[in-house]
Amino acid sequence: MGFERFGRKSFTSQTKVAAFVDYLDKGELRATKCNNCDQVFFPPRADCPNCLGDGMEWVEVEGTGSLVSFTQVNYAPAGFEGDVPYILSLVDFGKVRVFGRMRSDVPQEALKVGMPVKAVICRLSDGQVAYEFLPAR
Amino acid sequence: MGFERFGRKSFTSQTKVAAFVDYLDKGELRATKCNNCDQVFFPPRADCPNCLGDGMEWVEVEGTGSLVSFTQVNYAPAGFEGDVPYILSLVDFGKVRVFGRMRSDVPQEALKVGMPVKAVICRLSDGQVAYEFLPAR
Amino acid sequence: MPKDVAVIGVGQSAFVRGYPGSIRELAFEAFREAMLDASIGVKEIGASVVCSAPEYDRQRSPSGLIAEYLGLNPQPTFVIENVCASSTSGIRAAYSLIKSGLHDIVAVIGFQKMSEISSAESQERMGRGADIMWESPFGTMMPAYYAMHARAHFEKHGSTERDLAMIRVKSSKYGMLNDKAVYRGEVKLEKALNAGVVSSPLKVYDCCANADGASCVILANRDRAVELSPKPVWLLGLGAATAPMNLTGREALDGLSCARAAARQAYQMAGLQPQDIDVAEVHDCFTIAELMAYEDLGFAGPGKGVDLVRNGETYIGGKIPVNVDGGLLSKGHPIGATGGSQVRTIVLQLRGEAGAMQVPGAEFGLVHNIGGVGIYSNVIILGR
Amino acid sequence: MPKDVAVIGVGQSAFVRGYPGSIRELAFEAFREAMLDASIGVKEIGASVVCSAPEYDRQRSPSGLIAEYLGLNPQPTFVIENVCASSTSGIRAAYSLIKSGLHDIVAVIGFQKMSEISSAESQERMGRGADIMWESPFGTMMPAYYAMHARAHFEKHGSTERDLAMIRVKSSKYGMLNDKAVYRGEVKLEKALNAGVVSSPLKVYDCCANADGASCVILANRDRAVELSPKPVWLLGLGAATAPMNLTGREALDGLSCARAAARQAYQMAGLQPQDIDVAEVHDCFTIAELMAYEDLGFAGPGKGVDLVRNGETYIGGKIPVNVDGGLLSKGHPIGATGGSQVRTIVLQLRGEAGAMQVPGAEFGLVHNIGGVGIYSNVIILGR
Ligand SMILES: [Zn+2]
Ligand SMILES: [Zn+2]
Repeated sequence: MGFERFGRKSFTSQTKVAAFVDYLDKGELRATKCNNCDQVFFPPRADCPNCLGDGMEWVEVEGTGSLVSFTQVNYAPAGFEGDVPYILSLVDFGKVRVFGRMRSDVPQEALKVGMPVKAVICRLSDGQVAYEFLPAR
Repeated sequence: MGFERFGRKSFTSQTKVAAFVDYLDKGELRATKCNNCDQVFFPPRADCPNCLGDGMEWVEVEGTGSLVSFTQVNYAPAGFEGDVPYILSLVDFGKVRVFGRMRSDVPQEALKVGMPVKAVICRLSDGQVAYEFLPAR
Repeated sequence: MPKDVAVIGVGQSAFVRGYPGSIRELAFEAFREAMLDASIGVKEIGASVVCSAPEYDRQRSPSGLIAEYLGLNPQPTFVIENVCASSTSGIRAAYSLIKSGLHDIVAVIGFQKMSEISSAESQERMGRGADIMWESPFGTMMPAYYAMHARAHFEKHGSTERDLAMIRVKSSKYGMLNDKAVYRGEVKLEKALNAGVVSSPLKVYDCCANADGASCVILANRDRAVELSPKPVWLLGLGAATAPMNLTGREALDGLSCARAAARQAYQMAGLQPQDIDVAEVHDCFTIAELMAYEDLGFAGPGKGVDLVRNGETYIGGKIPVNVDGGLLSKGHPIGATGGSQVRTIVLQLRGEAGAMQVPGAEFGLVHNIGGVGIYSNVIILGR
Repeated sequence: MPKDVAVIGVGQSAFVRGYPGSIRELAFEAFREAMLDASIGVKEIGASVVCSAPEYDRQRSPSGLIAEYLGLNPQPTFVIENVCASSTSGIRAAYSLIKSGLHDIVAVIGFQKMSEISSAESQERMGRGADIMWESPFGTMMPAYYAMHARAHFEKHGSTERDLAMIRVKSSKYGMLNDKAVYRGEVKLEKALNAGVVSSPLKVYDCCANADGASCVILANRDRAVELSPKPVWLLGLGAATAPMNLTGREALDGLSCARAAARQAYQMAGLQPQDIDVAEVHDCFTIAELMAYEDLGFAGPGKGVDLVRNGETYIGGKIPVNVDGGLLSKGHPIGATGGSQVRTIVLQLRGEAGAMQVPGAEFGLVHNIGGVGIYSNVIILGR
């Protein structure tokens, strides 16, 4: 339980990495790292496909990433209608790439592929918790 | 459209054989018969798997059938909770077999595999329409 | 006896009432065990087949998700679905992917996680695995269909509720030995006979419980199997058949015609007879299903399945031990994972690794996996 | 060049905005046409494979239902699902069922009926064909994913919205000739460029419309194909690959790695090169998808797909005619039916039966079918 609190609308509540949401509550965006082969995973994983191990630790996704691509969505799927328009983005933080939304006050005109971007934690009005991006200056 | 009116809860509204419901409204239980190879089908079909034709006519399911088997359901799936217990039955009318419910006032103690059974049309409280069985005497 | 494709690795998660993780994590549990069993790396896997019935969880197209989580990109993957027979159909597809020469090694992953929805919801979804136009509007559910088969069998052959209860007593005996089973308790005859009626004449202990779980079976072609596995278990015979989904299309309800047809094919391909089988896993989603399987598979003549029950011939030590891992009734029935779990049990039996559940010296084993109420049937014969 | 398995019959329903019948009746339309094309009876069919993405209609486990309605009991059947690539994965499975010797003739039936749910609902379901834990909670939908690919392609290679619009202009030209297409109207360049933005930079005419439809492809082994068909069309090369479902696992967004891998396999198996292909059907669910396909399939070098667009080389008469039946953009995209419809188009082309859409003298054709946003890819090369 716990994962139902992730994002505008979560589709599942149970995962071994539900602590991800607890870290969001503390203001931290975390990935997991395999104790055995040191690979860092985002989205976080409970299991390592390289060594088949399940020894993982939580590591922070820090610093500034590079905007890989983005799009402004003008029509939303069921359950997200109240949010349009919103900007979906993929950001490369070096060890990991992270998928998410741009903060709602960032206009798409301010965005450019390759620009520096950082992730911040956000709390939605209904108690849901997520992360979002904004240009880093 | 129209097929959403069949049974306690229909799961689809569109079929080429939606006239089945119109016949129920008129008090008739109908099957289809292939114009080309004369086979009678229940459930009614729009297409014949024998000759690949789509020339079908509506024919009435008449007379008395034989009770093939039955069961009294004590726990219902979502959407049918208000109906329990109810008795599901398969009845053999010779040319066709028909699946449905026994009328709710028939106790299962009154039933016996092989007994004669007839089909009658019934209108449910919410305007849905169906057929049901009862022992023929 | 064809020895073209073999099982080189098997794995299974514990079957549990409510798995506390996601479907990808659940699938990984079975995959890890199978990979360690096969002692190969993910790069050796040429393709994966993911088997699951939809709408019990919210993920659509789970093969992409599962392949990613298991590290199986860029290899191809797809979902195969035959409701409760999904993972043996996956094994049939994997067999042909290998035999055709497209791939050398294929992993078949079955999973189901049903515990994030209510029981009435899962019954509704199961009901929509029947004919949604002509059956579901009456409020159908799986126990009802099998109950109608039970009544037909009782009437025609003189079988009784007590015979069915005896089947459950056997399952529970072996479920108590299986530490991956969801139901580890004993079921005594009186307890089974006095339980509440779910759908007459089937009572609570005649029905398997929903479970969450995953299974994984890794198949290889002859050369790779011989190279990689100290104890390859060969797919000697495969049979598959169907019957009309709607009950109105069935000739009779005292057996499953699709199971008889699939068995015939599998025996013929393997060059074996029912009496050659040393141990069998049959699809006992309900006790009546096991009874019909005895007859459909030729372990007993038509209507004579009760003799096996009454004489205890399907226990270890009997003529034909059946479901000595607890079966679906006690081990549990996570829809998409079930067939793979049945195959795993037989593989362990034929390798002599079944522990307390071992049938001594088992050489040939059979899996009987049914989808829906006799809609789909797969019969697979395995041998050392 | 392997000539082991051939297409002996093809069929397709009209692709329409709202089919007024049930899924079984829809599937029958394609099946009837394919059976008449193949001139065989249902008893000749050894097995069927049913391809559809779930949750767009309420029927679960549609293979049982469809097999019953088509008269394909007691033969085995199962569902294969790879979202938009379902029916080419079905063809891959059918190929191996035949090549392995399990069956002589297999029918692959693809269908989708999406019109009983709203567009927002269908977008939600499509969104759940991505990673439901880590992507769907942000409100993802198919146009958004492809839009991100478009922007990446624009940035890296200098392609433009105008290039994409020109692809749609071509689709509409051929859609107008195809009486089974859902969109029969013309789309002029200005109209496409001035249309509303769905997900930037993709606009309305960059997106295919949902459609209801069905397709059927009947495959046979060499002996039966030669015996039954005056013009068998052979499956010469098959390639299949995947990429991680979650975008975070992709190296780059200006192309689809799974398509490149699948194409490599298919060319190698067929012993052919991109320049040997006379006509292609590519998965243009969005205009950008067609542009990327030119490059992923080797019809143009990396980033050079725009040259084909700007020089009109993908029209009939050009270097490599692509989607000259209107493609997904104009013909329509009923998810599970799409791959089978693409194969049908190529089969008609190679038989010289494509009418006004005929590419003169076409000898080798290629089908490129993508599931999800570059999750699954099948590439199939066919020849006379
Ligand atoms: Zn590791
Ligand atoms: Zn006819």
